[in-house]
Amino acid sequence: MAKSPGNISYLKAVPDEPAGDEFDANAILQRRADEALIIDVDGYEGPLDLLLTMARTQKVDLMKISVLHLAEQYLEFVEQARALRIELAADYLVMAAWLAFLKSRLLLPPDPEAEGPSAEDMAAHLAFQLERLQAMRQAAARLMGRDRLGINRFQRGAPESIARKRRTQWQAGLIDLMRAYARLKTKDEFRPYAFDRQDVYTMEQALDRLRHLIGFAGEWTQLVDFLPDGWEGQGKRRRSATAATFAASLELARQGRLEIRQAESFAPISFRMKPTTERK
Amino acid sequence: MTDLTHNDPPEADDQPTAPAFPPPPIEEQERMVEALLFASAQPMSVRDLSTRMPAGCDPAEALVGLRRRYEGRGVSLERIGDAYAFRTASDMSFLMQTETVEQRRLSRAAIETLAIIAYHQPVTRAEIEEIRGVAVSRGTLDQLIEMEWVRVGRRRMTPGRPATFVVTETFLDHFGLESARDLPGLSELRAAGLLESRPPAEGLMVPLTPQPDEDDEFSGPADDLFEDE
Amino acid sequence: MTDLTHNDPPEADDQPTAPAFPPPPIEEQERMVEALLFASAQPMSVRDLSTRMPAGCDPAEALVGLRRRYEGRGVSLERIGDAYAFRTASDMSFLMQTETVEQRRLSRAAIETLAIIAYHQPVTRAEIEEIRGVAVSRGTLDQLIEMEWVRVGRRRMTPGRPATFVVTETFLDHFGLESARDLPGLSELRAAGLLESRPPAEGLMVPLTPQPDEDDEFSGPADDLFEDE
Repeated sequence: MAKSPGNISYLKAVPDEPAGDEFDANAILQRRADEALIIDVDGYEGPLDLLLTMARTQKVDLMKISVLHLAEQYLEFVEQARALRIELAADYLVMAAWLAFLKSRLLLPPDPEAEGPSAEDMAAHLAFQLERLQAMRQAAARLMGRDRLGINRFQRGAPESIARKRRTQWQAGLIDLMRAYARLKTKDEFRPYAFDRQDVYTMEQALDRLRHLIGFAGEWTQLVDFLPDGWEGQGKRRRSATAATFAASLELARQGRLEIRQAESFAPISFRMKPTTERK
Repeated sequence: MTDLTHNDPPEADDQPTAPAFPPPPIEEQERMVEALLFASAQPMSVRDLSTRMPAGCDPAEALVGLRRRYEGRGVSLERIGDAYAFRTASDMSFLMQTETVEQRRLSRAAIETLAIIAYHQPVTRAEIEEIRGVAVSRGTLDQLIEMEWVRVGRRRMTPGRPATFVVTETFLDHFGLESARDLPGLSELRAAGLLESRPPAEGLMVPLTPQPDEDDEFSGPADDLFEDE
Repeated sequence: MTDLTHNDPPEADDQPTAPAFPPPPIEEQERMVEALLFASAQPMSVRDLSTRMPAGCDPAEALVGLRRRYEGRGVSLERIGDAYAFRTASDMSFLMQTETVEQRRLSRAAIETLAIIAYHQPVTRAEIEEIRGVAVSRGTLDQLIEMEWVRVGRRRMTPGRPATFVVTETFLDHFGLESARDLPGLSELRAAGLLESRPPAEGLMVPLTPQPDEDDEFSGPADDLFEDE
């Protein structure tokens, strides 16, 4: 862009730089700065930032700036931008409208009927805002200039890590032990296998045997004859086998495959296969 | 930073009220604090220390003696908010080129936003925008939060319950501040009235328009500005 | 760095020939060494130190003074090979670990296995499995052994010579028993309401598996507990 923005004398490239003394160099710098500004309004952080930059060209304490003059400067800037067909962001235009209003209020004699803040209040608040923004910028600079960690101050280069040990403490009391054992013993009562398997003849075993043998027992045959080899003697083994066989016979009778007969109490028990003709 | 008091005695809830053994002598406690703080790169609070030390110890008292011992040394015992850490003395920085940590570049907006949060905390986003005269982009705050220099504080009890922002202990550590009260020039700024909550009168607000790329609920100058906590 | 030109006093890293400025006082050099060693991630040799310090400094001498200064402190200046570093004093190492104690209940498998061993010791794994009716995982026994509540006893003089398990003194301590004989018997369990009152299976008195070689007519809490080593 070769267009010169003309005589916008208040704009400077770097807000913090004091105005140069040499006339020529300054003029060139000034023009470049003006171009840069107009072309890149985005370089300013909004209208307040631009106003602050303008205010600082007044070279007075911010609290004593002429808000009227500032408003005029800003409005002139907006006009110049328009003349150069540069589109300004909406907020710059809103600010321009507000400043135009402020300017008119400042120029006219105060209207005693008017409501709301006086023009002086508005101007004072704008000055306050500019001063506050300026103060925050200076504070930011002072903050960044402090002795910073990792730049001027350092933490321990080889920190020693804290070892984390996890220890598990198992909880179990005598009562837990007793309960566990009691549970096992209670379970045992329903699980005769658990002890002395050798002397127990189970109903399952007896059922298997009976199912197989009953086919051959067309005639009444005594229970003892069904006892397996090695279980017909006396004592625990015989009692277990007898009980299991009897229980198995009851099961088969319930299924309708076998008949049971006993002449009288304590008389021998006999079985035979249920005749097929009577089956339904 | 809600509470910057210290000197809290060892937390009662962690300490058995009547320790079975008398606590170690204070010189020994100083050694323990010295070892613990030396070992840790991060600041440790009195509470952190006391949970690590034997019952009945008084790390706050040990810290007083230890701090004195390191006065004028090549490393100093710094207080950072409620916590303490050893840091190299700042006048030794000229020796430390090799240790210098590459700092993340912060935009001008980020630096200004950080300063505003530090000096005005707790401060809402709308207030930051009012001070800067420009909308604060989400990314700026995100960056400061990600760096753990800023965190979200309590919500304001005003319409909309806006979140506030405050600076963190990491911020204090980074800038070598004992507390947010020690920010440079804080009292002068306050005396000049520049940190005051000055409610802008009606029609007096300098206009502020939202950035178009901003998705959130930003609604121009909010009416909840300048509320005191 | 092949060419050792001087005339640049602060940079003459190897040959401090006639420095332009007198070296800093030794106390200041101590501070420098202190800061450098503190901030360094690695131990530093005298040579490392002298390249970082101003010309004319004598880090070796500063180290002597600094080392003395840290004698008996919570951290000490240690020599590691030909380099130096700060380390936590060795008697402070207990502070450098946090132990979290986790209370956990024994699994059902573990407590049952333990109960069987306590009541039936010495007992083989096969016997435990027979009583529990399920396989005992290696992990369960390992856990009990690791807890030092169970140890391996003598081997059975039966085919395969299986190992037996017995309970330990630690077990007795934990459960407040003088001997395994003090374990409450079945009648006491029943009196305590822990066993249902139906007629007990005579299981407790019955040998688990026939042990032809061993005349262990098992008689409740065994008589032969704590076989001598």
